[in-house]
Amino acid sequence: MKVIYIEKAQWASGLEKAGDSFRLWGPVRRGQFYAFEELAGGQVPALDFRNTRLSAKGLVYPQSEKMFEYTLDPGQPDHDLLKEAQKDYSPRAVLGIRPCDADAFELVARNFDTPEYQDPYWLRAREAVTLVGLACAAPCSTCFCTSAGSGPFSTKGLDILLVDSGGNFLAQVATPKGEAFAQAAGWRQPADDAAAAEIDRQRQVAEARIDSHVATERLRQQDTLTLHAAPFWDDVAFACINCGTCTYLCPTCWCFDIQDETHGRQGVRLRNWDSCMFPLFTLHGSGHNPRGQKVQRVRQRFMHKLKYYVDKYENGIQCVGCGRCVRHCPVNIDIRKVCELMNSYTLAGDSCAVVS
Amino acid sequence: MRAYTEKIREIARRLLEACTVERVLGFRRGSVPMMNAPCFVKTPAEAANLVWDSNCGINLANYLTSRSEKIGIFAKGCDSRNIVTHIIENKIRREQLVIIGVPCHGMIDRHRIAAMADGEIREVVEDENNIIVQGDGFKKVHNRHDVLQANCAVCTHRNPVIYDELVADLVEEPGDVDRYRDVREIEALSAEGKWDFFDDLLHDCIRCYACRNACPLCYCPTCFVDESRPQWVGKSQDPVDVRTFHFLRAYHCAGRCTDCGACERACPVGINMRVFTKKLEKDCLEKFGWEAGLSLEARPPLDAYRPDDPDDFIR
Amino acid sequence: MGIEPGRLQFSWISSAEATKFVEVAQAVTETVKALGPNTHFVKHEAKVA
Amino acid sequence: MQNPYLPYAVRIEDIITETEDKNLKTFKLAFENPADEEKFAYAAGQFAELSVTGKGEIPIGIASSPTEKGFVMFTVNKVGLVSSHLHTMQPGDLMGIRGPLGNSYPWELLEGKNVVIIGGGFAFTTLRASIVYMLDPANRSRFGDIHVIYGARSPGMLLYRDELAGWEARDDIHMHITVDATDDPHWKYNVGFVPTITEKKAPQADAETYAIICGPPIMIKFTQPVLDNLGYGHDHIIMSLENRMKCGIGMCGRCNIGRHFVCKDGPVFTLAQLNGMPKEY
Repeated sequence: MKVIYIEKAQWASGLEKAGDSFRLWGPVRRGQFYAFEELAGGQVPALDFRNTRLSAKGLVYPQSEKMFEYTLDPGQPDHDLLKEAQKDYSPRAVLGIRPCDADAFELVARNFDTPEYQDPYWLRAREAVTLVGLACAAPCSTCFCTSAGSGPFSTKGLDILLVDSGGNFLAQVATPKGEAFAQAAGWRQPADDAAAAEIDRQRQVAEARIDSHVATERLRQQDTLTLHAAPFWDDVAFACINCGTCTYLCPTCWCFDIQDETHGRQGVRLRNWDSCMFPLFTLHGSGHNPRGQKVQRVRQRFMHKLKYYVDKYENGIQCVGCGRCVRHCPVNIDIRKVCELMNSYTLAGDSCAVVS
Repeated sequence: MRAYTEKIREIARRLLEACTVERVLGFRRGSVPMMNAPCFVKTPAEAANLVWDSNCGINLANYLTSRSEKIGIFAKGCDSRNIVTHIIENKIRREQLVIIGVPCHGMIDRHRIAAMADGEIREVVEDENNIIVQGDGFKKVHNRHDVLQANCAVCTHRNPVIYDELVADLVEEPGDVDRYRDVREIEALSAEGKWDFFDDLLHDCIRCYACRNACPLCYCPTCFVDESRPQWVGKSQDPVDVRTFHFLRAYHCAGRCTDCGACERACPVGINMRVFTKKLEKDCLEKFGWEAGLSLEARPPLDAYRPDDPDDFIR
Repeated sequence: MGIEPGRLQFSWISSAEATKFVEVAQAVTETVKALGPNTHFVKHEAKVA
Repeated sequence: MQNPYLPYAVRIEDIITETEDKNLKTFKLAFENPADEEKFAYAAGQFAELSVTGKGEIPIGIASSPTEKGFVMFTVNKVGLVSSHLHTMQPGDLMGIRGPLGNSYPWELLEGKNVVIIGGGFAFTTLRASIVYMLDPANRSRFGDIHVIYGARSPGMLLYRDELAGWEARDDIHMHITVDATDDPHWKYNVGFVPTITEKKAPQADAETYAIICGPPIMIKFTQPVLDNLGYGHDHIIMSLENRMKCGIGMCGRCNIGRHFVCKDGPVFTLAQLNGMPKEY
């Protein structure tokens, strides 16, 4: 993979230059945490963060977005017809996204880009964005990306991966989109052979610092109904308050709701993030609710991520190990522990089934 | 507070062994620093999982709503006041509960401590007065009072107001606490200033409803934000809808809120939504002489009419 | 909250006090008109992406 | 890029109030743009999202048969925001439909087979589509015996009453219409719950006979043992499910039963398939 040098002295000026052809987003400190915000001209992203509170999911898949516009005014020729909302899909770049969050876009694409249907909003936004990642030299205690298919230096989903090496960034240019961004920023100094070795050295150090892991190797072979009926769900779910924190902070949760909002005679059809934690998510018009109880909803979240997804795509778990849900769950429900329960679960008595 | 843990385990074991209660509601050690998880202990052996320290901030009254078993519950001052509110509002019966009072020294603010750390926190331990934070290549000692959760720092009801037995001797209630400085500052703003203040306050809200769901007062079967006929509030991130949610939720807590801080503690994006409920709390105190959850007998101010109720806002 | 004083008013009017009702309605209308169009808590279209 | 969320514009051509409680109305819809009708090529058992601009969308089974040209038909129960508003709409009004969505009944598999249709209440819509489809002169010879057991609470709650009478009069379909109870002295069909009538009237199982069941959960619960007794294998029992939906294309995440989406992998599943899935429907 091509590696270029970006002297830190050229970082800000490069971004300014890239700003001519890209809208730029990056982490900005807000109070006690960091959030992705659009950068004003000349503003540089704050790269001293461990990770942003919210993932970069919303930059491609906004929490609320317009799908269609309409008028209900019978005097208008196109009344009651939905028209595609005009949206800005001009080129943009996200600076400083963590590799785990970038990998999440690859994962979520499996939901939004299918052989039968393509979600035009997600795909256009994804196409418009260039991801300039920042390698994770100091992973958090709750990070388990290496056992969730990603890693602190993973380039999956990224167009450029920046590795901090003191006075400059070593930038791995992973895609043509990344190449175009580097061009726009005027960063073109090729790195020498030592750069790749330096990146590899740093990667090994960072990976070794991750001491949190999940075992997932048995999830596939577990029987769905057996896991579904496992007795541990009551205990896992007891403390859950059914808020949407885990799902909204998660870079790989993709569920949404569609709503019409009319003001006067004009209106919009919107889509909003939704959460399997909310009872309303599955409530039938008749009042029947197939997941009306908390334990059913908590089970759904974990079964989806760690069993249904695993079976459906045969491509790992629906989790990149960013650890946000672990850090921010108000009642400390820890996906790592649940994964362990699910992965290691055996029906009582199974161990006795030894062939004599 | 270390001694609390031993005592708590002993009490839980005793209650379960004697079948005085079917379950005991307490905390177990969490999987990350400064995080304990509410748990339901069902057998005497499981009582050994219970812990108590400065990370037991979740309001356990939240887990009592409409339960039918006989339950032992460990209650700090604020928990006990919400238990009272639950009993008054018929969400649980007093006879179902064995309340074990836990005189409280205040819970710590994990978000603030994390923001003050010089790196990733690996372990947090505490002694009588200090919180000792250790992480990758650093160690920091905080005075407990400096890192208390915001509501705990101004708490005037640390002792449980209702209990069947106590874990330890009652603690001294802080005397000269200015509970409403922040509210007065907002009250002093112009209308426009207030509007901007709340705009900024709610800027990061993601409507995950953690504040609502962590709140023991928010037990409506269908919250007003979830109603579809009529739909009172839009469901998007539109700032007017976000504000409507927070502001109406706060009003639903008027005269009921004990300032337990559950909402703020649960918020994943650090919104100080207590300024809403505290204003109402302050009004209840100043206009009706009312503090929620102190008595099983007195009726809440919004629940009873008195001829001397303040009415100078009515023309 | 940031609603200008005058936009929110409370009155206690008995069903027999028709005159008071008229007076209050007129007074409220005048006060609100003087304040001009409301700018807060008005949603024309959801401000979203 | 084709936008799968964009409905085809349709105009309400006719509205028929089906039941005596007036909670069920059939909407006959015609495409505004004739080319859309061709794109909306469907099979009996599929559904569509009915879009009422300003209110939202609801997933509803297609009640017309693909053999019926020039319109599509939906029978809608008045329950929520969108369906209630739909019930106030008038012929000539514009709305949208999105689809066809989901799988259909397995018509290739059913070719040459006997088909037993068991329906209850207002869940008869895609069953009507199936009957009309099979009875079409071009199709009838492709199927063996056809039995239909259809019940409602009372005569006035049966859907498509004129058509039912027409089918009763034919000799190439065995109709077993029933009501839970009636005080109508002129009622000339069966009285009794669907499971009871199934027990009496449904043919014995064999490899060549498939049952399609659609109805309220309580009916399904009590009909299944009857079919078991008659010897129907679970891969010979075909069901159509409902779950809350939004997108209808397997993306929004709410209608899943295990790894399967009712909207995209269903709504039609065999009982054998359902036996291996969590009971979240």
